Amino acid sequence: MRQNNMVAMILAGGRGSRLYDLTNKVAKPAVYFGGKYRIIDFPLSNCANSGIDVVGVLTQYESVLLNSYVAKASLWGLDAKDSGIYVLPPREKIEGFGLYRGTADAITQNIDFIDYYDPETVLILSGDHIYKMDYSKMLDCHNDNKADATIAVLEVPLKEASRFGIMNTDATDRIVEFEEKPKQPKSNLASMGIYIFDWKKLRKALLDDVKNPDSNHDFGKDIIPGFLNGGLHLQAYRFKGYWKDVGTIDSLWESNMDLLYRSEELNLHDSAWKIYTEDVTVPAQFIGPKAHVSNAYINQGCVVNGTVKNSVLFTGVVVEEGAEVSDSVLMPYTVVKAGAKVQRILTDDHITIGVNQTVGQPDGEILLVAKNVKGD
Amino acid sequence: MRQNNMVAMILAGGRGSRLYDLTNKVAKPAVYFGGKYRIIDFPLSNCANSGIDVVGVLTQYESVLLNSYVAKASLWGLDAKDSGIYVLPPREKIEGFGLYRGTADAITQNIDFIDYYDPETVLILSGDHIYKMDYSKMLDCHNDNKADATIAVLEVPLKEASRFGIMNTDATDRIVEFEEKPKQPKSNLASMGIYIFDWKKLRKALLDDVKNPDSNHDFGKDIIPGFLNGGLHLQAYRFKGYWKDVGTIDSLWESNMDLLYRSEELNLHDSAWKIYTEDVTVPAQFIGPKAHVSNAYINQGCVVNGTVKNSVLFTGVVVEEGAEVSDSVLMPYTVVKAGAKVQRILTDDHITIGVNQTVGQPDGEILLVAKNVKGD
Amino acid sequence: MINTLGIVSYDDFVEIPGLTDTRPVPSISFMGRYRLIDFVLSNMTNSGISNIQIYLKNKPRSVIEHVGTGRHYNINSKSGKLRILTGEVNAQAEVYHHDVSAYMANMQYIEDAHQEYVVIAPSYMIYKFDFNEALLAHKENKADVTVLYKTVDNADTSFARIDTLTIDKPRRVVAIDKNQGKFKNRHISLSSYIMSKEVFIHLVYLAHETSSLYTLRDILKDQLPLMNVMAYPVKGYVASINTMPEYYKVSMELTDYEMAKELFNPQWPIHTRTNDSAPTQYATEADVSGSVIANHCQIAGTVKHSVIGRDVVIGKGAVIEDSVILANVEVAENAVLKHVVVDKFARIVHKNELVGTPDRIIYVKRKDVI
Amino acid sequence: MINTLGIVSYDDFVEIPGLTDTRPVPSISFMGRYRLIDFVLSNMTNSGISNIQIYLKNKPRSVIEHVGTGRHYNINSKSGKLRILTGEVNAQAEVYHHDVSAYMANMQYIEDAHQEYVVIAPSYMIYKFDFNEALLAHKENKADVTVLYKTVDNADTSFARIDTLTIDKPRRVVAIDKNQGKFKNRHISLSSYIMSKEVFIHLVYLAHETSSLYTLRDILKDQLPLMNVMAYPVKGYVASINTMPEYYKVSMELTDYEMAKELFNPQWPIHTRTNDSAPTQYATEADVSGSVIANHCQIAGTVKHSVIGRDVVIGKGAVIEDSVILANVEVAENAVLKHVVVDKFARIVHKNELVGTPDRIIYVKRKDVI
Repeated sequence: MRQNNMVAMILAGGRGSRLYDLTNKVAKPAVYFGGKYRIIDFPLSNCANSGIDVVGVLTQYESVLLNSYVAKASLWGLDAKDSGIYVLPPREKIEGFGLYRGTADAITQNIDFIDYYDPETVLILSGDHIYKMDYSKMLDCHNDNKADATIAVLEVPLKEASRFGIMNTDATDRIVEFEEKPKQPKSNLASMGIYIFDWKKLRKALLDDVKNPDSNHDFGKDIIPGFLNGGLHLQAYRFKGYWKDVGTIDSLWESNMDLLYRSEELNLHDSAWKIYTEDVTVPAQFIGPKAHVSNAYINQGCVVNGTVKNSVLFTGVVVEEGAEVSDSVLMPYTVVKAGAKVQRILTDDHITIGVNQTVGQPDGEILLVAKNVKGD
Repeated sequence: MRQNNMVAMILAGGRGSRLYDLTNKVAKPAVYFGGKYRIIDFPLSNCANSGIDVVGVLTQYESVLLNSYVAKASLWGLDAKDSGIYVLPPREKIEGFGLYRGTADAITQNIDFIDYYDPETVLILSGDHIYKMDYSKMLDCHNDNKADATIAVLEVPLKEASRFGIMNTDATDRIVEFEEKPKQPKSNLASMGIYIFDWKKLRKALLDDVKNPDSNHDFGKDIIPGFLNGGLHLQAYRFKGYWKDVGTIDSLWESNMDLLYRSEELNLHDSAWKIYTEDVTVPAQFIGPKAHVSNAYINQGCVVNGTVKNSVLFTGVVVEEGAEVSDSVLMPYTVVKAGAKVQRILTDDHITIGVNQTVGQPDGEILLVAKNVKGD
Repeated sequence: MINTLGIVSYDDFVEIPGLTDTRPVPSISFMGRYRLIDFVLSNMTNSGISNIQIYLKNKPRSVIEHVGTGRHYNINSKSGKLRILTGEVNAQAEVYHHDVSAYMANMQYIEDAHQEYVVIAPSYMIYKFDFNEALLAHKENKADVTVLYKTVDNADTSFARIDTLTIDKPRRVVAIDKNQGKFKNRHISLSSYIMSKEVFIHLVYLAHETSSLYTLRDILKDQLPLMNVMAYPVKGYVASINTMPEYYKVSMELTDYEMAKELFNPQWPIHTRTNDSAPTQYATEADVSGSVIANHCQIAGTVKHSVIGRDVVIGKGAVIEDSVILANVEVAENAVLKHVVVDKFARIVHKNELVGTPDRIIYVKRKDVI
Repeated sequence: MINTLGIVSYDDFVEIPGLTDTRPVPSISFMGRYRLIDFVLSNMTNSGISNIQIYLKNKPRSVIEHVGTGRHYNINSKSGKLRILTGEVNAQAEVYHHDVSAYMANMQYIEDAHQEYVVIAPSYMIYKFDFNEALLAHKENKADVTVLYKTVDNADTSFARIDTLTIDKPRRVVAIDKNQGKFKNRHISLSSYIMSKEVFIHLVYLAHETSSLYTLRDILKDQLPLMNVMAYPVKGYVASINTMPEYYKVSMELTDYEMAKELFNPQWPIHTRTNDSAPTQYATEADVSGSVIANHCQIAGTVKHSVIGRDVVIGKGAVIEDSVILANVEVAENAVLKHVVVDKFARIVHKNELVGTPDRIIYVKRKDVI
């Protein structure tokens, strides 16, 4: 017996090439965030906290680590009897083998999976956004409006609206028009890429779409406009709160810094809406006798005996005596050796900054450190 | 901390086309067996009972059901903190995308996965054999002999030996020669397709093999002969007990019948070596007031009010009043309506045999019933 | 219904000599593969309740192992919670151990729950029910307390000592009394209550202050004139497993598939812990009818109108009729058992005949060798 | 080592007024994120033991929730087993509740275990050790019992009332006595024993027959002249958490990373249950040094040479020195705490200064508001 009759599908196929070396070995949703998390922990924890039991994760690019990670359903409590996280890469069928050709195609190729659970509604999510959201409230909105599809929207500054897919709505927040990156935006309601669909209606639309040779097989470009043209009821669901797409090194750094400077917006200390992740078997953090720590976000397993300010330290980071870390994001098991100074950098995991080295600049772009820096 | 330093890799990519309609929707390892199990429950339960913690399952063909099934690691207790069952389909990498080209290639494409666990040895298994085996004893044999690879072998009747890969051994059971389906077999030790490899040695062999344009990328054809030619130590491990490859409808039917006629060999009632599987939420079996049941293997959730003999009934099978079932294997939720008579059949799941119908023959080949049979 | 805390109440009221000697009531085996607690827990989780507290007096081992973290009842272990709570452990007289004293001892965990409503239900009442239905009525009625009930016509022979309700129009409860078996037609209370957490805590404190012997039921009875206590009817099969005759009778009547279907509905699954048992093997000599048989048995004898638990071995020529055999029992060849309840791990190997009567059931103790 | 049953023994010997008022010894918080039982359980599962029994006297809730099914200690829930067992519940005098009476009450579960050997170890002894090592020696020595020990030079100030061993060559135990703190150099018994299951059961029955007050340690002491009881030395850090001064002192000394490294070795992970807590946030005004800090804290004050548990909030201007703060504590702005142990959920909001001395630690009770 499921708590609600909705299956979630997370699109986690992104190559994330603007994250450079961080995504050489892992898909973007598996990139680290916030001292101990991976980006995909956010939609998965939101699902768990919203009472969703069945989650499909659509992966494509180099996904062994991502697949292995999300397969540990118990991390999000999604291992109860009728619950589960199911990794859905492209697969060989009698009719042959094909990669996912677009966001909609990824769902089309897994219609059999969704049919198996026979849900009333399907929730489509992206695997690379940072936010906390109760999808059960969005579902209430969907049901109360008897909508065919509901799209979560965020109010953005009007001047930035042309960077987004913009929803134009009537007085009841029913969507009357959708414009992808409009030059002259008529509204400031940006699509967050979070959709609830009536499954029967979506299923039909997907089967039509797959036959259309001109389609990009994309939700934003094809399915949503198709629903609108077909006169179906699309509802906007207004979300208020922190939401970020961490697609670049700068935005990844910035969103980590938001934990220090905008912690009232992205509050990870709220016990009523925890973000779950893999717990690493390490002791609590040791802040040594020579340490100076201020304005920092530090995870268990760290050993700090130097100076840390305005920085986020992930699991197992070591800052040796006399080292200085400022305005930086140090991914798991980064070691800053004695006397080294780092500023405005973001490291890959398991990076060592050698003794007495200075890395980073007081301003300009954030430096991604993906290779060890030799010391004196 | 793992109980032993061995990772298991189960080759579960088989299309199993000789099982016809049974594998239209599921890969062969997910085919049902023995009243409540699926074939792959056997190697997975063997792993759990042998103290193996990490299992990779290499899937290829139409595997959404198989992937979803084995992802529920808790079914085999393999959901402890450092344990896991990891589904490993072919994946897109920077260098492109390719299906598994052979049993060895499937491992080669997942060298990164195995390296992550840094095991001393790797256990290679097949996902479609029925047997109970303690791999920890095979590992003891491997270690005691300081072998580079150990192959489990079964003594087969010499006249049948030419159907198998045959190991010729010396007095210490060290393998001196391997012959694939020899016309004149020199020994009756057949390979069971179960290998323990020193990981470092296998890793090197795989990397050499992938560069060899003439290779079939197959363990039996390429890797094992390569080890022998290279002078490495290959040990035979003699297994005694029930072992069956259920590749055809006849052999699948026969191995189910073995539960009735050879239950001392394939004893599923041994509490010291349980086979774990998904438990379906159904009540115990109801044997009605008009029922006659003899020489049968019946699972929970069945409702029997007719005559059942010499048959295996899977979860949720219904045999109505006056119906007769003999010498048959009825997969989950098969319904034999009132007055129907079935003999020597094997059904797909969710098949209904209509009122008063007669299906099957007293001799000849076993009939696979994969479509409903309409009743009077 | 996620805004509701589930409480599986103390079963101090139940006494089944034998069965409850070695286990708490929630752990009693039932219909081959279940334990009594499976029914109340499934009702709760199927209704969407994901925060559940189970109150136990003693011997928690079997309940801890059976319910685990609740994952087989579909409780999300991160956003939900299944707690096993025991009463005070001070060596007081038995009479002071009751539901209210257990709630008082664990009041912090009740107060900490962030749910607005509470469902309190015992494990010895067997029924299937969506609590959302009654919660909706509870809100619409602006009730202080809603009590589930079933109107029956066999109160003279069943439901001994269970509460009966006297119900006024429109379904207001005006009296609560023990069923003395004098009348056929009665509104049987399922001892299952819905109320706001606030009212629940109020009643617990009130009971505690009134007398150290007062139970929730006692204070509720007192409060009937003062509070709006409403009754809500439950449809379908209802049974109470509070005496050995009831246990036996209910087991026997549920061997009838037509009756059992009311309780075992695929749309409302009764969850339980798996034992990873194999299917049951029937030998060529087996003759089985009118029975419910759990998995992992090996049956070579005759079984008629009986309930057979998991991993029971019945030898050739043995005859079992009108009996309830719990798990892991061995019945030797040619033994004859009629009107018998055999507890777990017992072995009937020496004595050939154990024949009771419908009114005088023979009980064989756990691990006994007879 | 899979042929060994692990037994986490009764901790009736430990008394830490305050900390043990509301929880059993295995549940005592330690070094920010652990509970004491994590160490013995990790030693067992890291050694490959997958069948473990935990014996508890009372208040099982916190242990049930902390250890769960054992999956976070790497126990396979199908082929392994983690059991929580309690002693007799009859309202007898406290003095009859001890390890042997608990083993007697659960003898069937000990006998049913199919392992050949038993490791018995308490949760209040903190060390890291591969039991395989001692089992190998046990077999080679053809010992009846092997006792783990550590030779220390601070027995005058630490390990109060813990057993000491007198060891003959070659490491045969010839006497067991309580440490009275008279001498510096002593062989401290870790109260951790290895023996065959057969010997264990024999000793339990023997103790039970000798006196209803006899513990396993008592019967072992009696049997020294009759049995081959061998000692096996444990290397590395060893501590005993059996009094409040020991609890405080050990917590303080483990804030030194060089010392803690002996205990927290990545090759021998200490497993625990996660609380899904966020990283700790240090405000701009924070000044922290020489301390161990758990996750999910919000620190705006000064913390020196202290252990801070999970989800502790320390206001601006507050100063915490030489103190142990357990989880979920709130310390208001400008409060000053020195030489204090603050139990969970306490709130220091009204009183500005709580200053003890190294010899007179102030203890603040669970949920106290000061």
